Amino acid sequence: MEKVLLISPEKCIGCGSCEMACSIGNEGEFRPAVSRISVHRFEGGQNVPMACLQCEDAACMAACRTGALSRNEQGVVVVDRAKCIGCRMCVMACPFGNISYSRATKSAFKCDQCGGDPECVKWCPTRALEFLPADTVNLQRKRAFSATMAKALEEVKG
Amino acid sequence: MTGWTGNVLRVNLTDGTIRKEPLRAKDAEAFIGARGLGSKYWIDDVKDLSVDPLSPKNNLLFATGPLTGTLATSGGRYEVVCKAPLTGTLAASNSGGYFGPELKYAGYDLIIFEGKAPKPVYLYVYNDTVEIRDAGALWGKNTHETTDAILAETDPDAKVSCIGPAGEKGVLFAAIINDKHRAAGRSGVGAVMGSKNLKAVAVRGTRGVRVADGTGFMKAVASAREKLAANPVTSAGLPAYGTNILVNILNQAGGLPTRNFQTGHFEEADAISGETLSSTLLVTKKGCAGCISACGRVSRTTGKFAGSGEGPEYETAWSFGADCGISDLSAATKANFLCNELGIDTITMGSTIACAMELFEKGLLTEAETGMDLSFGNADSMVEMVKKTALREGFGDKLALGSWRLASAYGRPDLSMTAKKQEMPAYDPRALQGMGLEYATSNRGGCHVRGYLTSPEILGLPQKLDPDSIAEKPAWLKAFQDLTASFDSAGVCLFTTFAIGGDELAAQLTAATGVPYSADSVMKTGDRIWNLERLFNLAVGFTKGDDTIPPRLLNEPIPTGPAKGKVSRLPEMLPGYYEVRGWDEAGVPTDAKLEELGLERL
Amino acid sequence: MRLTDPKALDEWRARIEAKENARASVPRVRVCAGTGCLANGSARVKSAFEAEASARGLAVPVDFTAESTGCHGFCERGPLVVIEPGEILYEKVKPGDVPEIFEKTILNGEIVSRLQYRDPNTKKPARTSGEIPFYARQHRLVLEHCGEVNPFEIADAVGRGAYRGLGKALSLEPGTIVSMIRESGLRGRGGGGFPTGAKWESAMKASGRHRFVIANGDEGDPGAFMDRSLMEGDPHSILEGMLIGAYAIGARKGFIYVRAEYPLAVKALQEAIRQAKERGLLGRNILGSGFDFDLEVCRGGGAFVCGESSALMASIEGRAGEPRVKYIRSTERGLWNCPTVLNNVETWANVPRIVLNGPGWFRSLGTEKSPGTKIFSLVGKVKNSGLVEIPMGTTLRTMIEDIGGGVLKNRVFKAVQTGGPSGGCLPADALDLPVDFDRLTDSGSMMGSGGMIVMDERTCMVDLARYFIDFLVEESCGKCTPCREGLKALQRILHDLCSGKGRPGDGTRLREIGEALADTALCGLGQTAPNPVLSVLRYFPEEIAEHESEGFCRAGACRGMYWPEIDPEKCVGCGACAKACGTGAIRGSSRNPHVVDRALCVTCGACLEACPFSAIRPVRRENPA
Amino acid sequence: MIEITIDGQTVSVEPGTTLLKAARAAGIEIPTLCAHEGLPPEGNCRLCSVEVTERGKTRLAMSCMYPANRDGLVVRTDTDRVRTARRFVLQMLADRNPKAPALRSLCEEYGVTPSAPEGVEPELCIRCGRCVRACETNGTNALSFAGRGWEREVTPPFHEASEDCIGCLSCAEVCPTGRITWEEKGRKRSIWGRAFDMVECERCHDRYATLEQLRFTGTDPETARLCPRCRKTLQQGRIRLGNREL
Repeated sequence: MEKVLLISPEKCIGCGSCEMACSIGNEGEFRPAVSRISVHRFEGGQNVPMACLQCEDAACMAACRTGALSRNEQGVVVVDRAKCIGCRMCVMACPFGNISYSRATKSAFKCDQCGGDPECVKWCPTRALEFLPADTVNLQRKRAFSATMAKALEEVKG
Repeated sequence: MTGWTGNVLRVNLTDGTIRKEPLRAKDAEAFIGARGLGSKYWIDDVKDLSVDPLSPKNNLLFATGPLTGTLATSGGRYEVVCKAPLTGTLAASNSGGYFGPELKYAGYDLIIFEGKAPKPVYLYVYNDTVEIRDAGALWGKNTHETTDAILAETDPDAKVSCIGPAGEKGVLFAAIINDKHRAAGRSGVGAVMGSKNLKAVAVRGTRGVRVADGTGFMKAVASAREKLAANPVTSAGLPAYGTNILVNILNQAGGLPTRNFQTGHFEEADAISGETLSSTLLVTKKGCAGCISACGRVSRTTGKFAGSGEGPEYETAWSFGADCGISDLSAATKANFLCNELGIDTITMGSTIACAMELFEKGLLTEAETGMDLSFGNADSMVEMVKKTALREGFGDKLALGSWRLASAYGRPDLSMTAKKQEMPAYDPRALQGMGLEYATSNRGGCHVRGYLTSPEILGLPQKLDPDSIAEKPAWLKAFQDLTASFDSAGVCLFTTFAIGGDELAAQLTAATGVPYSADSVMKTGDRIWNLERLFNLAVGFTKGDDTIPPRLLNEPIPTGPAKGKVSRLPEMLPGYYEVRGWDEAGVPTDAKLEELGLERL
Repeated sequence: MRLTDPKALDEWRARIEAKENARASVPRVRVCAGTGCLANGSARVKSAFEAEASARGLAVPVDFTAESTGCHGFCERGPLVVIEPGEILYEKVKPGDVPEIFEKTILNGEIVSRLQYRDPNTKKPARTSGEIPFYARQHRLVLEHCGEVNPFEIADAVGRGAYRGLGKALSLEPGTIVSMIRESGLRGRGGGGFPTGAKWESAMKASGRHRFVIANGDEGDPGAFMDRSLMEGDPHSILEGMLIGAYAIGARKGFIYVRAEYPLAVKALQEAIRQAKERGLLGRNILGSGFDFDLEVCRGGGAFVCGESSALMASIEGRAGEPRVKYIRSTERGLWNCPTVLNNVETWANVPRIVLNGPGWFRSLGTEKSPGTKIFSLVGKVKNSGLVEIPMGTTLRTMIEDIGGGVLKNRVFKAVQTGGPSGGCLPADALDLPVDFDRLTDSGSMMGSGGMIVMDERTCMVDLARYFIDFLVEESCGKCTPCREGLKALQRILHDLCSGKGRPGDGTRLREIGEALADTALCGLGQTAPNPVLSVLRYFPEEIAEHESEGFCRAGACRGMYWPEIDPEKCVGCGACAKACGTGAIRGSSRNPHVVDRALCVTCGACLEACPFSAIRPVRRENPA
Repeated sequence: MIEITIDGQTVSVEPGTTLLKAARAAGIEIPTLCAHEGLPPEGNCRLCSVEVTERGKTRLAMSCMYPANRDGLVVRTDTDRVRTARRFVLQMLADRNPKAPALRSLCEEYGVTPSAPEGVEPELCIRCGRCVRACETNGTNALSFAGRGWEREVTPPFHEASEDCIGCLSCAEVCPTGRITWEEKGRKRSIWGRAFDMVECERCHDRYATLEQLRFTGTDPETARLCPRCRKTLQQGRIRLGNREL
């Protein structure tokens, strides 16, 4: 069964283990700046981890003209580095800032759920990040999370 | 280099020059980083150890360890190193949050500040871009305002370490506050920063920290994390109640110093306990970088002490609570918030107020002098006094020099609960014999994080020791002191030692740096760091006579509570301690010891 | 009047023929208006005829059709004028000759003998073109009507049989037509020699929403004008061929891609298309058959490379006229990725004749593997130059010596360059080579589009290779590395060789670069571009060697690489050389052998060119420049 | 799927797969310069040649474009002919671009030494056209080749600052030799002779894109106020609010 990455901000303690695990897994060094997931620590102790939502109507994918972005069998939007030409249109397009570009590797990069075994989830000490089967309950949770965000975005745009 | 970034940033504030230099690899291996390596650099750079701490000649180092910024167990720490104005010892004040890792991500192990800026400045580091910027408009602002202003001026994702008004005004126990709520608190490092006209250091780093053996490192971390997750303190106690879980525990042991150490039992202890905090003021818990325990407390107070921020830790709840005879947790928490905002050390602050209160109650101080009623238990005065001290207003100006100087001024230095002029924290040496030895021998004076024997004496970790026994304490203390020195120097949190030891640290260090560390070499490295600090103290004139604690603790038995009737038996333990340390009877390291550690006398 | 069925076409043709027959005895003047003749002043000649007629107020029905009639092909001798009846041919006609021609030939049927062509060897005059060896040894099949038919008048063409092939084709199954072409053995006249039938078959079978036919008229070889003559002289034969091809493969749209420098061809084709549409020979439901076909003329991109098929298609598509790598044939994915048949205009012009006369008839001409005829443009150091159409298999010797009348000034034949700038040079040994696709390719040259340049001993083969490489460097589109950089590398070496800066190993380097270039270049242009160099290396290695290590040019063409030496035995002291010399380096008294003063000689070669007795020859210098 | 043979190894591929892809999938490295997986192949550098035997005929083909579409195709990537061809191509490119880093290691591998022909100015452009194709692929079409043959060069139309350029830097990113340079100074980004105003993030003041880039991508003005990093932070802030309601 497909799995979904679920984020529960209320459980997050802001330790950034996810960022470090992600960056060493993907880039071979501890480097939150290129982590595909990032935690923002708000005043008042609220911490929010965020990674790509794998949007159904992915703006990044729509913006890509070289086929460097595609959706894999798990429904995850993945980057084919060799196909990226550095136009950064995907980066401009994502309303959530969830895809970035690296000048060093000359490629866009984003969360690909580590090919089905996300490092961030493995190292999260509080289960603020979970990777669970896409059953009804979990899909609902995932949708609720995405809907919260989409709603917030719409409200701002008015 | 891996683990280490291999770069040192040297900033001369006097002439504004900024140099990037390679890290001395040999010293890094021998002293690891942060506290150890920072001290080594300070000594080698400054040379004249007798330097006035508040003079431009005192260097100020922001030092990370090789594990800082990695996924290593609670690897979010850094250390501020300088000569301490409060004690005259070397200060190495440890802090968590996210500043230390950010410094590593910017590509530096150490920032060394030399000299004094002609006018207020702050340093902005963005990877290779390093700028000394004007801080004229920031001078006088508290740490929160300063942080916000700098983030607006630089990068919203930068991390800021700064001083508040206390540091600017030379409060001898001014702290350096990073991430608004995390303090390199003790020994007055903030005053040194202020003396340099250095308001803040803001860092944004987008680089990475590499490790020598990624797979091995992750394995080492995983196995250490398993131990942390299995340990009741690190996996349950600290997350649930923070360090303040200790209030009731110490109180039950009769070791909760109350009303300036007049007794070891506080009747209203539960009111200021972690349990109470959790059920009342606590908003949420928070972890520093790489931490799984999240002992950080985010709290909110209401009413006349309304405020929000982080804390209080156990020591803070104690210093503003039991030690001042105050049972109002909101007041203690508010005092904590103020300390963070104004940039002062909560332990020394609370303890100095407690000292003043005793002087007041003993009639040595009058209300005319203090401007307020300083009786034990007066929460309003206590909170007010925090503000006045930080701003050096009125009587606060006298408190700003710490309790030893205050009490001495009134002819009663014995009422200052300090060791080497630094206030001892929340563990009564009469109830915890090991802690007494620890305070007396701590290289930076009264301190609980230089070998935390509370762990075996009270928590039974790694094994239960009788707090009242003395025989095994010197050896235990040496081991704890050495281990702590290595943990501090590696850039990981001391609290992880509740669950892990030299093996786990060595495994993480080895995989990170590629330098083969073992449990033994980690302990030996700690020993080396400890002796280096000791050599400094001896060189600047500290003697055996300074390895002591206030006479009250040696002579006055605890009048009430579970530890009633006990005194500290420090004199009985000290010779044994010198012996296990490999020091002579005067507390001076022997030649053989120095040779073993590869150290030279200073 | 729209022709609604093949029968109507036949009836129309019958009416035209009847009319033509009726006035067969009426005097008529045809003035050649091919580019060569126009350049020689044929327009003024035409005007002179018109003026003369009007001055004479000829009420006698003298039907002037001195309108443009396309090229006769014998351009060397223009302006050419043919007087009917009798097909009397006059050459080099000037406006001043017109009154005399009127007086004698048109009104009295007499011959103006001074305007007649005379065989340069026998001095025998020729009355009609058929009597001129230049024409006699030719077999004019495709050029049949060029110079006879008025390209701007469809009726003229129909009267001479145009669209008869189409009429027949429309009665056949498309597959039958493809089979006929395949059986005929027709091969691509553009130079590739690819079997046309196979191409058609492939396109017919390929799947695609649309199919296209294209005529390549982007003739770019310097000195070549076969395609132009055809387009200008008999456009309907091309239209008809394309119509048949389109019907056979199922195309409804075709393009004729014409070189930008051929405005007259464009005009002729556009007019032909307009008239054909008017008559229902193009457009919807052609001759009532239900077959729709439209044609469009595209003007070329102005680059040599646009003649390359993929570049040509790119150009039609509106993109830069650069070749594309094609590992899938354009018959499957060509223009806009649709199945496309692209043939040279000459190939298309063969089609109606094959359909009409059958493949067997076509096979009776030419050789087994290369049936039919081929048009060449014979130029260079040859007495008769011009367009030549011969059956495949005719030897080079026949072409050069019989049709061409031999080498100018009776000098020694040295080489013939075939196939355009990227063709190859063949030496005297190869003169008996029967000209067909495969034999030329085997010998290191190629058919190309039919250029043929004759060279004598005064031609330096290294310099010649340099000349062609210079041209190709200019014309390379630069898209692929080998052609862009490799040609330049060849050019550098050749320039050095021709200026006395040759170094040992240059020949080897030329070969290595040339071979690698041929193997790696992207398009046909690049792949064949080293041919001039490689064929010189193959047939004239000694000239390369002399340039490379002796600094000697035996042809006396490369400056500073020889001394002109006057053979006292041969020198008659005529002074022609001294007269030609611009620096006064040749001295000598009348009727005595002259000598060259080397201190003054700049080796311009003028003396070598000027000596009528071949008494001056280039000799080695001790210290080459 | 069809089966072809590459260097003796049987490889199973989708029909139409280029030989380059098929070889790479089989772990056989073929050097390329103009090929970029995100761009349509053009086969113009001619470096990736291989020997292909099909229906008994062997020829040199560019692996970046040659489709494997017939069972039994035999491909050899390391024959003398192939190496000669690659050496030739490298020699030609290196003679003109002796300092191009992308060529240096290849030249070493193939034993090619730039011969520095007289009168040839060292350059950094190998005319691979990646930049032009990138610009075309983006739909900006601000770059093209001008000039023929040896004179061929990459330039905006008429050698003037192009109105169509959006300053996205794709051309520079795909350039294998570092020929295409650009700079950012203050509020301006300059490339190909055109200076662009940078849009500044309202939150962090990072100059993260050109106005033209945002316009071209049709980025919502509300979204464009913030750089991607700050967009994320803002979004995280919104979740935080949403979370409180939960």
